[in-house]
Amino acid sequence: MEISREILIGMYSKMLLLRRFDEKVVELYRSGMKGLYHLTAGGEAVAVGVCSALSQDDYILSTHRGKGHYLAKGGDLQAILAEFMEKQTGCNRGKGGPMHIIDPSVGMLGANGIVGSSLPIACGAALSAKLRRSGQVAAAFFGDGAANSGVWHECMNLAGIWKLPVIFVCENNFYQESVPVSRHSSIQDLYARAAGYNIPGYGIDGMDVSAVYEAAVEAVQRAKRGDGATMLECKTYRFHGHSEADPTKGLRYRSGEELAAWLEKCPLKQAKARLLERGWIADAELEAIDQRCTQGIEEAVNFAKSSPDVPAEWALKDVFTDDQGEICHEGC
Amino acid sequence: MEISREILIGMYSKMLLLRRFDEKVVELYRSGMKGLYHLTAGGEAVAVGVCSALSQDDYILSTHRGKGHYLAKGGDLQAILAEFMEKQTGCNRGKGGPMHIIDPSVGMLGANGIVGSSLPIACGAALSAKLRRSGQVAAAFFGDGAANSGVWHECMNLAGIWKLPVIFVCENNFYQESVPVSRHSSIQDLYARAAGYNIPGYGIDGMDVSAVYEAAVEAVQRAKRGDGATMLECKTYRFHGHSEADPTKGLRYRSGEELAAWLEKCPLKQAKARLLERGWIADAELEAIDQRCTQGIEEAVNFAKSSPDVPAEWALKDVFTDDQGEICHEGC
Amino acid sequence: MKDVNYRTVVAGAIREEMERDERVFLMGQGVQAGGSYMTCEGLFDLFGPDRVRDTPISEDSVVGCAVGAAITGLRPIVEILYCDFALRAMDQIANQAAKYRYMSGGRMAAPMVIRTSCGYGASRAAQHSQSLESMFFHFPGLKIALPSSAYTAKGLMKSAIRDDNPVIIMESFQFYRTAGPAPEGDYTIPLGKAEVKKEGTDITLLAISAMVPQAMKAADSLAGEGIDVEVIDPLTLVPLDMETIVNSVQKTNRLLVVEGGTKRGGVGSEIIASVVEEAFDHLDCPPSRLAVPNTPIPFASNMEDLVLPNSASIANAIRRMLR
Amino acid sequence: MKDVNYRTVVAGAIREEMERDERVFLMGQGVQAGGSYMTCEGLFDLFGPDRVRDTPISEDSVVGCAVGAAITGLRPIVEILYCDFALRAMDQIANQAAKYRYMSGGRMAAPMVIRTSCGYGASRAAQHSQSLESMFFHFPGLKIALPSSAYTAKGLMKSAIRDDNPVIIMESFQFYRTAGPAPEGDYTIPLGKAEVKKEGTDITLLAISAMVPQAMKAADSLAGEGIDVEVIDPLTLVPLDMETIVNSVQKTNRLLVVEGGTKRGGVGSEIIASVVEEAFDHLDCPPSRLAVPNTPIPFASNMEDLVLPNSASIANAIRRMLR
Ligand SMILES: Cc1ncc(C[n+]2csc(CCOP(=O)(O)OP(=O)(O)O)c2C)c(N)n1
Ligand SMILES: Cc1ncc(C[n+]2csc(CCOP(=O)(O)OP(=O)(O)O)c2C)c(N)n1
Ligand SMILES: [Mg+2]
Ligand SMILES: [Mg+2]
Repeated sequence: MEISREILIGMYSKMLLLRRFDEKVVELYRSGMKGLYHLTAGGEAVAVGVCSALSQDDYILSTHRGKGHYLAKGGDLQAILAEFMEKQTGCNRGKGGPMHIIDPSVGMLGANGIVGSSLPIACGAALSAKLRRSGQVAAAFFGDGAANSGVWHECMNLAGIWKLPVIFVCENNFYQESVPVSRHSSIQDLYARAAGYNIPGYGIDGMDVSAVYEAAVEAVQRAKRGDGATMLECKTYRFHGHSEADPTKGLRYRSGEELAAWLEKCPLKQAKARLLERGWIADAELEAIDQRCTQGIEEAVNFAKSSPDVPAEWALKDVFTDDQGEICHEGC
Repeated sequence: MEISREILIGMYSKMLLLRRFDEKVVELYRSGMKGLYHLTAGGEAVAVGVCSALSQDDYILSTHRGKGHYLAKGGDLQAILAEFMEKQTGCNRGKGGPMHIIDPSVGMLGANGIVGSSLPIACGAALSAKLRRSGQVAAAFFGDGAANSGVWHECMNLAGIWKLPVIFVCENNFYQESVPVSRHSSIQDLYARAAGYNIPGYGIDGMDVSAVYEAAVEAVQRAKRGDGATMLECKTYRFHGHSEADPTKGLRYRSGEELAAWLEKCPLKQAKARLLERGWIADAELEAIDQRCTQGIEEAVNFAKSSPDVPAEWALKDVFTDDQGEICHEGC
Repeated sequence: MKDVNYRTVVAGAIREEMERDERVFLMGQGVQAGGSYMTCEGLFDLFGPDRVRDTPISEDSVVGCAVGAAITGLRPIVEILYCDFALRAMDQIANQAAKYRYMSGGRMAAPMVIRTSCGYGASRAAQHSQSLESMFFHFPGLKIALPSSAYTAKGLMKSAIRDDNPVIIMESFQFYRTAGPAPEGDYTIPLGKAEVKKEGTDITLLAISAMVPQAMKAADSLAGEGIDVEVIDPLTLVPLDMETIVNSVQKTNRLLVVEGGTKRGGVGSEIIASVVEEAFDHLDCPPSRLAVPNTPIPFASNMEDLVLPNSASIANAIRRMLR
Repeated sequence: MKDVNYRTVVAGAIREEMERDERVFLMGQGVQAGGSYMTCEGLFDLFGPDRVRDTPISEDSVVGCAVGAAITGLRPIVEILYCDFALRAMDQIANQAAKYRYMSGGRMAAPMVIRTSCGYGASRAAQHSQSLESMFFHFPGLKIALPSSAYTAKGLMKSAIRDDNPVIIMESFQFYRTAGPAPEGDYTIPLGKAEVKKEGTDITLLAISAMVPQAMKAADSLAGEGIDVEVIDPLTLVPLDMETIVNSVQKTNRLLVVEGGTKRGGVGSEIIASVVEEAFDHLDCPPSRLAVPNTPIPFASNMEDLVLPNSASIANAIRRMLR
């Protein structure tokens, strides 16, 4: 598959947006924004490569590290920043926060604070699409750590028996918090396990957005053809600490050389180099993209800051649908 | 490996004991014995083949279908029947019953009413043996149904990383209650999944006690050498219904022809034929073995019947060790 | 109205709802063959493998599948045979299903039903005899119904399936052998309305699930002694019909709660703590609980009988309270 | 005695027990690097990978491994960072660990410790802020300790490790930033003995875990108004020191229980139901609970503050009760 200039520029722009967003979150967090923030940097190619292969009404299910997935899926900068800042205009009215971004309007069915727990929900969304014959696909992101939780196995098996239109996207960034994959996993190439479920599994260079995109397009086609699930294991790396609570970038348990080597493989760097190499983009345009990202984020920050705080009493609503009125199925 | 006459006769005798025990349980159950009974018949070769490769101080962990495993491991006929009959002399003082046989004196660390839940306990016992450098091995029996529960995956992975001296013995009898393996499992040869954990996996004819024994001996050696776990998938069949609550032998959801074909492969029949074919045994000796089994069971029934009922007030003891006195680690 | 078997009623209620609403579907172990307790008999033949789905032993993920299907527009029913097995699914039940609406700030809902049991008295021992309604009701966002008759089994099932929230229906398997009147055709019983099974003036006896018939028996026998018991079946624990309970206590001035689960942290503790908050001055004696005395359920039937309340121990407790 | 950081004390207590008894070992996610909250710092360097074991995200099976190791003679400690994650391990905790001794008829025991948190107030939202002590204590066979100071963290940890039963230790992560006196060397605090944190005559205020400092603050401010509060920290919920609680209520004639978990089915319901059974006639007003009002924990801090009790809401509740 040849990736077009338009698509590659689009993906580069999205990745840059994710990177600039991370930077803004660090800044806001350092100046007092509440919550636990697990950032994307290093993993942009996986988020953007997969989501670029999906349509707006396809579903994604995400993890604690879900901000990038949301934005890659077309998420609303204002809504997410307002959520972080505890505003009425937040996508989840201040009830969700950074680990629970949910926005059905772009098919983002949920980040999740419990590692692996979005996998069954993705299977259920895929089952629902199948039963409704809607042609939708569900992509489930999960980490190398999640791959060793029981639900992963159950979900692979369910997807295998039921031929669910689901894509299992493993972001193998080699660490489960401080625990290296060599210590938490009995094999290192996790995609090899897919065969045990009659599901095609692929190992992908997760720092190369084109490679991820190509694999995802194929997986989406397989799902839409009715041929069921695919597992993509994308080898990647996180450039930050596990969360922003660790400002050492994880150097307590991993080496500076290792980090430096991976920084070399930065997915943005690679995509930019490819664009330049092919003569698909000029410096000025690169600059313009960056400005658009920065400006969009700046505007969203301003929007969020000027939004009214979520009223404390809202805490008592939304336990049941009856507390609030009608059930809502946006984006289904 | 050539299996000696002595071993084969021993295994045949054990299998016959299990079969006769089943028959007695049916009889007692029909005449009012309480509890839910999942019988062994059809699966004798797996229980006996594996346990014959273990020493007395090795561990087994078992399932709801655990009576045969217990007896194959050298369990006490009197203690188990007294347990079923709610007697003081029962191996678990009437508190456990048929789904919870526990007898550390022969390394039987527990049947389990929750499918798959004995697998982690087996891993823990194996870890304990490893840390204590005791040289013990733990064998964990589980069904095809259990293989699709999350704990199975977690345990395979733990055993793989930690190189635990554990043997995963899958009794694939093709049904999870009424659900055929084709409907609950995305692949049919479950042992193929073992590769995903760096664990050797083998498909075994579970109706052939010699084949099971040979595979188990090799697995025990691997474990004792420090080379970790093995998965043995033994294809077998249950001749009864899922439990004695189903007197139709499962014919509600499986065909009489299928059952008949498997009855032909009866592990006792096969072992007996082999013994006769090799001239290792005469009819009189076969008769004597059967008599010994029947007589042992009869004596145990009498023992149980004449034992005093468990006192109702014992229900209030044994919640904590403090309720009863000292902690006990028989057989460790 | 002729009596119908409880399990036939359950299957019938599911069938009618599946006919009414094509978004409704069923998942569970062995449901295609009619279910281990035959509470799904005939459904597979009518609706086929898409809407009547056998599952592996993957409780956590199957509940999670229901969450995913529910938030995208379907109305799944999941059967978990014994509530003991639901301990395998607590993450999806309590961290996901219960919290989805809240965490999304009201943007999503998870209209789904988990059918499970609460049961004992069948010599099934510690891992097949728990009554975990008080564990479930501790998690905000779950509705909990415990139908105690064929009639309520149908009406509550229909309400649960039509509810926009996750509802756990707990059926005591002791009821599966019983029968009772249950009208043909459509009717619902609202979630949140208790049933006064018998009016009385001397004491309020609140009974949960399989304890309802035991309570009625106790009330009957006490009537012979001139003790007039009011028996209430709350039917749902979330929402809980505190109004009916408090009104009753204000009339009788006494309260006994009887349940088949563990005493510590049981339903009784919650109801008593709520009643003392709302009707303390009406109480003539300490409100009391009858429940399993903080032991697991043993196998032997005499031991099981000892730890579980029954009509005799209920009657005794009431006699003591009225002394 | 100089103040020691709470987390240092935890690590120190585990270290001393591991030195004392070679059967003790530790499993958990990230414990080799010292643990996410650095409560295991230094242990890996001292004891190596056999006895300080990093685990995958496999809570259910790791707890099960602990059960297996415990029943075969070792004394495992498992760390589950947030109790919310323990919902993944409920089968092994509640169906296995809790019931092993009972189901075996006293032939086995599972001496193991599960260290987990109960915490809130850190903007972690619905899945990282639960306080599930009342879920755990519903299952007979588990002991539950909630140390609320450096001193008790050490003493209770040692008792838990030496206990022959499964013990769940819940540490509120709010304490990790605090320090307090904790003597060097060996001491234990018995499981089942409450601590009267402050004597008083007007009302008994029973506070759980992170609510203890809030309760003390409330008592302080009420003292200025002439209200003399008796503050009790039960320290362990199983066994529960009912004697101390009932004695206190008999003296003060009033009871307020404050906790950081959900109100419905919380610790407060149980304690109130027990106290009314034992000391009904001593109560001058309805015993009351302060807890999270049956919502999940929201993210935004003003909402979180609203649903969680604090010294101000405690003081207000007490003023109302004494009016
Ligand atoms: C069930 C569960 N266990 C533990 C945690 C704590 N935790 C949060 S993120 C994380 C590491 C996850 O690793 P991985 O899946 O590889 O994702 P990554 O953070 O590397 O993106 C852990 C252990 C949790 N949230 N849920
Ligand atoms: C977690 C759990 N889910 C469901 C059950 C109910 N159940 C008991 S045995 C059984 C079938 C188990 O099948 P398999 O593992 O193949 O063992 P088999 O009975 O065939 O020996 C089921 C579903 C259970 N005991 N535990
Ligand atoms: Mg990772
Ligand atoms: Mg089977």
